[in-house]
Amino acid sequence: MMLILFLVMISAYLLGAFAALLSGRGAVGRGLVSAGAAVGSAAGLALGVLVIASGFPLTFTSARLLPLTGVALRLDGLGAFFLVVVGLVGCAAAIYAFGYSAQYAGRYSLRLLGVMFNLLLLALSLQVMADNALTFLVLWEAMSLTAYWLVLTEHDQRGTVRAGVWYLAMTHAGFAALIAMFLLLSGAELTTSFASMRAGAALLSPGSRNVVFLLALFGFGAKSGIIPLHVWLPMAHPVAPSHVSALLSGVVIKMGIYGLVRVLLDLMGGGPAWWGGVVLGVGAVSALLGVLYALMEHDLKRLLAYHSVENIGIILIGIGAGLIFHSYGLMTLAALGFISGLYHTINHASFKGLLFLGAGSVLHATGTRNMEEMGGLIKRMPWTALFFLVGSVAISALPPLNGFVSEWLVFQSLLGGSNIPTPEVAVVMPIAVGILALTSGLAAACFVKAFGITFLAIPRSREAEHAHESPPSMLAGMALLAIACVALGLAPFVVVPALGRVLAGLGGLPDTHAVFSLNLSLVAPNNFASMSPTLVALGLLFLLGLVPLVMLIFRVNRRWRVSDSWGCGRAGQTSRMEYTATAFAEPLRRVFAELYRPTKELSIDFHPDSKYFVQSIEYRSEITPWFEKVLYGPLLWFIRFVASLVRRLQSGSVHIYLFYIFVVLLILLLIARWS
Amino acid sequence: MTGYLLEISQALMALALAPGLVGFVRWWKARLQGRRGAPPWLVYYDLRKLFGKEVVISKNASWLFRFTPYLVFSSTLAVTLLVPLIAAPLPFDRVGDLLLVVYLLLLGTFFLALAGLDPGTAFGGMGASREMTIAAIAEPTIALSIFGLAVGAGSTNLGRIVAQTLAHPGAAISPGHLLGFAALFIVMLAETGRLPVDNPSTHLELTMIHEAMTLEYSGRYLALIEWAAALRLLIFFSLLANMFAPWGVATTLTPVAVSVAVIALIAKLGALGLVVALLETRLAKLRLFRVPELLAVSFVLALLAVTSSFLLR
Amino acid sequence: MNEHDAVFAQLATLGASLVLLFGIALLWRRSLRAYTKAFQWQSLVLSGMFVLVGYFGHDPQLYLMAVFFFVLKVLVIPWYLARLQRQVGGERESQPYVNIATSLITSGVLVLLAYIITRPVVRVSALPTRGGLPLAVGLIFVGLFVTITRRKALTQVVGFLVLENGIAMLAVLGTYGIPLIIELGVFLDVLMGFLVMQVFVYHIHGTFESIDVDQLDQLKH
Amino acid sequence: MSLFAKIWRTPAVTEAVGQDPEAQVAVVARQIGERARKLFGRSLHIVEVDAGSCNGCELEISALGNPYYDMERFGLHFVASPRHADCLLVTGPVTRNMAEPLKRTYDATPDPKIVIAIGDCAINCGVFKDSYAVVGGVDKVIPVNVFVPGCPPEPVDILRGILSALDRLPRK
Repeated sequence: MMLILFLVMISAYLLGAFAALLSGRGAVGRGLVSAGAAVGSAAGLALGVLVIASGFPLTFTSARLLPLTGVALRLDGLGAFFLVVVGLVGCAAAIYAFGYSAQYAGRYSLRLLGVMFNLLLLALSLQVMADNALTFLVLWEAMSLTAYWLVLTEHDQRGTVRAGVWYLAMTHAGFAALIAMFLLLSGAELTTSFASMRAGAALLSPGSRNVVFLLALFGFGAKSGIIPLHVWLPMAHPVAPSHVSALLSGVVIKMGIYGLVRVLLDLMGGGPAWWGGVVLGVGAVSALLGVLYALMEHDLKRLLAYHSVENIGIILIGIGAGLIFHSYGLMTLAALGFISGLYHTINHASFKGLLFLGAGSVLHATGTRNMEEMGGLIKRMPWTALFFLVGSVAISALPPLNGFVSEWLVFQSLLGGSNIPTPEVAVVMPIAVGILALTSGLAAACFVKAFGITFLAIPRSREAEHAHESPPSMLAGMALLAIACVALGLAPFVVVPALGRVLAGLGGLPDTHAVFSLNLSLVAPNNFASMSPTLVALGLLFLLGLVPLVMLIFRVNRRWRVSDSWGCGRAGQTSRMEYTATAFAEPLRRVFAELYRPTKELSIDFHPDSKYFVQSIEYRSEITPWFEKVLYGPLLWFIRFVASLVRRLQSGSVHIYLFYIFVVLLILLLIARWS
Repeated sequence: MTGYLLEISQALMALALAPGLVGFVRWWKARLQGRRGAPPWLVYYDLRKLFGKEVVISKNASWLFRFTPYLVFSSTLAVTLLVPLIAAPLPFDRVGDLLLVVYLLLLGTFFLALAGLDPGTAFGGMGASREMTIAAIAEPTIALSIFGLAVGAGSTNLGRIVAQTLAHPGAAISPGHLLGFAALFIVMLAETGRLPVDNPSTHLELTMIHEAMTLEYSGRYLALIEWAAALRLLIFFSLLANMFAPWGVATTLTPVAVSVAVIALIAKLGALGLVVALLETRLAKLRLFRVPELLAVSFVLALLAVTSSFLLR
Repeated sequence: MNEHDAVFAQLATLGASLVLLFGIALLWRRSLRAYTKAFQWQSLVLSGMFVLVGYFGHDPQLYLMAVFFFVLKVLVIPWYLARLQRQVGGERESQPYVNIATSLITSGVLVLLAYIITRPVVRVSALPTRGGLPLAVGLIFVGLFVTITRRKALTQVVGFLVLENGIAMLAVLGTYGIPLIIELGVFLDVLMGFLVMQVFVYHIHGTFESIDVDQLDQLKH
Repeated sequence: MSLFAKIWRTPAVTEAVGQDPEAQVAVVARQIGERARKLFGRSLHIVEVDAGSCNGCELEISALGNPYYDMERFGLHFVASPRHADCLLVTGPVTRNMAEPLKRTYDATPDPKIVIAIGDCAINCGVFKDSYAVVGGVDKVIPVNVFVPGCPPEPVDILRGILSALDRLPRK
């Protein structure tokens, strides 16, 4: 059964890619591409669920497909969980793509888009199964490159190429770190299979274990966009086609999380407490700064991209807490930490995928990503608005949807910090609690802005006024993820034990799938707390029905009348009187001015005859992107400097190049002789 | 069974008491200003009148605007089912903990802020923006206070916290406890829109925070929102009272214990109401951009509360 | 630990927290008057702490210390400060180097650091008052922080005084008061230091018509 | 602290209802209390519209809220938005610029509602009569329930006006 699903998955993706090659254009072509991706993802989803449910891993090896070590695939619980994530978002994105990519016909290469989309999904699906270092790295590169081509789809738009270059540079810097990491892990015998690494990692010296940790954090962190390695993310994700953005933000960056958990917990079997501390710290900083920068963003898709940084941060807070507990041998709490991180991973995949698809629909309808030109879309695109609202509530961690459940778990794992014997370490936890709470509050503020400015009130531009609802396929894609958001929120008592089973055995974690849940509700370890989103949702629904009923019984006045908005009696309301996104975020910009360091520029043109009459006022205010300035400025300068030195080696003469090769060969042979 | 009955009657009692509490604070303020003031029960008349009036809706507003009052009211009412007002532990204690309470209230705020943006007026947007700013900045303090309470009690479930403090009365005067109380008190002022953060009796739109979002509401919708706001005040008061000074809360469901609990609750609400009225007489409203500083004070208090209960074990 | 010590420990920690709170309250306020007021209250609570430790630690000398302390820090110095203020005018600490919210959070972190730094001492100490030690160290940090980040000469003086209060609290909680004669010497030192600073404030004010110490860099030219 | 000491020393200065039967305020006030209860459940929320007045009437209206008159004790309360209001207090001659806002305010107020025109100007434009800048009395623009004459009317008169408006309102 599993093998069939596995083969269906692979062949569907390949067929989809093949169909795209043959006929990219036309409804049939698009249909085949989407169908391939959708069937493949659905098969992947089913396969993942099956593996988690049965607990039996799926293995597949072929020595011939890849030189040196051969391809080794093994789908265990952890991989299966990530396969579910891939399948969920991939399926929704594929369905959505059918409608969405229609607009590309004739403008951009649908052929390339279709091929790369299917290949990316294939690479992602296989990535989580890789069972030796070489397979892992090859798939990692395949994933990075296909994603790069997808980012470049709208290559003639401003910023796309630049974003692509940034993405490629960062992801390869990370890739280099990963190669070094695997080299270290493989030890003297250069074994590459994960099983032998698992055995060998314990024998490594603490120093090289620490180096492995730092390399893993850098390599996987660059992929998931942790701060300060995040700069490429808000550039690359928004410029890609929206269904691809959903995939990039929802799934691709999660591969970094997968890698971290796989390497740190599974292969290395945990580490000293400071590893966890560093991961937690990086997570906390990413979460807070991510949401703070998102607040200042008025490009809907860039806003969502910054929220990806934030949510990766939240995931890392959970995982960092798990690592800390793990180092103290508090295994149940450690499991709770990892569970909260992984739960947030799938939650973020579903709601961020949903939000990016929603943003895509808005972009599709209005042709702009600038929130200041939107407004009033809730009347023109009711379904999109509803789905986007679901996503907004979920990402703001409001009950009873899924975001709340996983944040609750993260909170609970941090609260478990009181069990840590050394208070110097434990004191990290309350600070993380504070930061996490601030993050979730700010996220709520940000999504009031995102939803309120985009969908509510009066349209701010002609485009928004003439917006139209998206075609059914796009709505179906969003609906799928919206249902996932609700379901994941209402059924934590299914998900959490499943995650407990997924994690069981990794790095010595016990099987905790019985610990955390009690019929319909969630329980933190040691019976620390319990909560039931299911009952809360039922209660809310019940009250929502009861209140109007009671009002009916008591014969409340039910008359209503539509009138102008009350604006102190002024004559007409235009969209220019509305609050803008900038205005909405202004109080927070002032509060956090020390961080944003906003620049202000005010120029007033006076009437030539009298300076009492103003002809025009221009006000410009920007926040200083000091990561780019302080961190990457010097780095870029250094790279340019080195590059200019290297350029001297280039002469254009074939003889010289052959000479270089000869010298290098000689040196290598000499080194090999004495080592 | 009695537990569930008690649960429902507790929610009904909260519903019944909440407008009176608001009226009570107003009455005290009037007295302190040398006025006779409206009787505390005027708020009930207000609500009844509002339920009898027609609703005028902005032509720009969407279904969200009409859905929000019900959601705000329901989510707040749901919280009253979770908070131990008169007895602990309640049968619903396992359904939700303190974190859920906080986030349910945030859910109401979230939708109210959206509804403020919906009619497209500048004031509504302003109110939404300010409310969300303050709500966001108040979150860390709340979370840290919860952390302090939870570490002390070994649980974030409200019933357990109450039971723990009842069992160890000495803990109630520990610095951690008192600092946590002070921190949560400041946050309570911010979250329920009292002075010095927001002036509940202002008529000037530019100084409004909470009310600016509800300027467009009328009739029964307004009644629901005002009632929910009153409930919110009652919830925060009783959280403060019962988390930090839980004496009087019934631990057994005998009629005597329950009636003592009701009386104790009313007394505590009255005392806190008086304190708030005194504060509102004494304090001027802070400039909006000094509010974060006030909340930073509360954050530091909460941080000290946690560290002192955490590092001095 | 017996009942007696338990009450003592609870009260000592409570008192120390209050003293620290007044130190932190300083950071929130802007007007010089509020600074003086907060310092006065802090000193009042601190002299109460002297009495408390004297009573529970059975050291009658500390009562005397409390009286000295009260006279000097609750009556004399605040009165002097108030006079100074009248003379130099009611300037406000409107633009400290670090803004108020950040100062507050920094002070919270400083206290946290104090907890971590004093942890080894607290762990081995058997004193009932050990709970207050980190708070005293924290208060010293906060005092220093005030001195570093505030612009006005007068607020810096208050910062210095707060720092001195922190040292006094550390002494009384850590050792139940050092010998009387040393303590008196310290008091005298503080008074001298204060008077010297006062002279400085006069001069700064006389020279620049302001007590903003930012202006001091003009002396270079 | 000194503030509270002062508060403690000062008794409530509001004229008590019933203590001094001659006091007009008290009589009117009690009647308002009764009528308002019938119609609006004893709470009457007022929004004030200045349609172009000289602010004389505003002074008298704001006197209603001071500790002496303390209209809040009868359930009369000023609100910020006409959406919350039951009653419009309109002052001044309606200027051309304010005619439209006044209409909008009336429209924005949910039913049942009453309109009270305060002051001579609101009745027939007073000294501004026949000015090019005014449209006319308030009833030229929106239906008025009660006029309160006076330039400006005393607070008690205004209270009485509110009372008779409550009287005249058609029953539902």
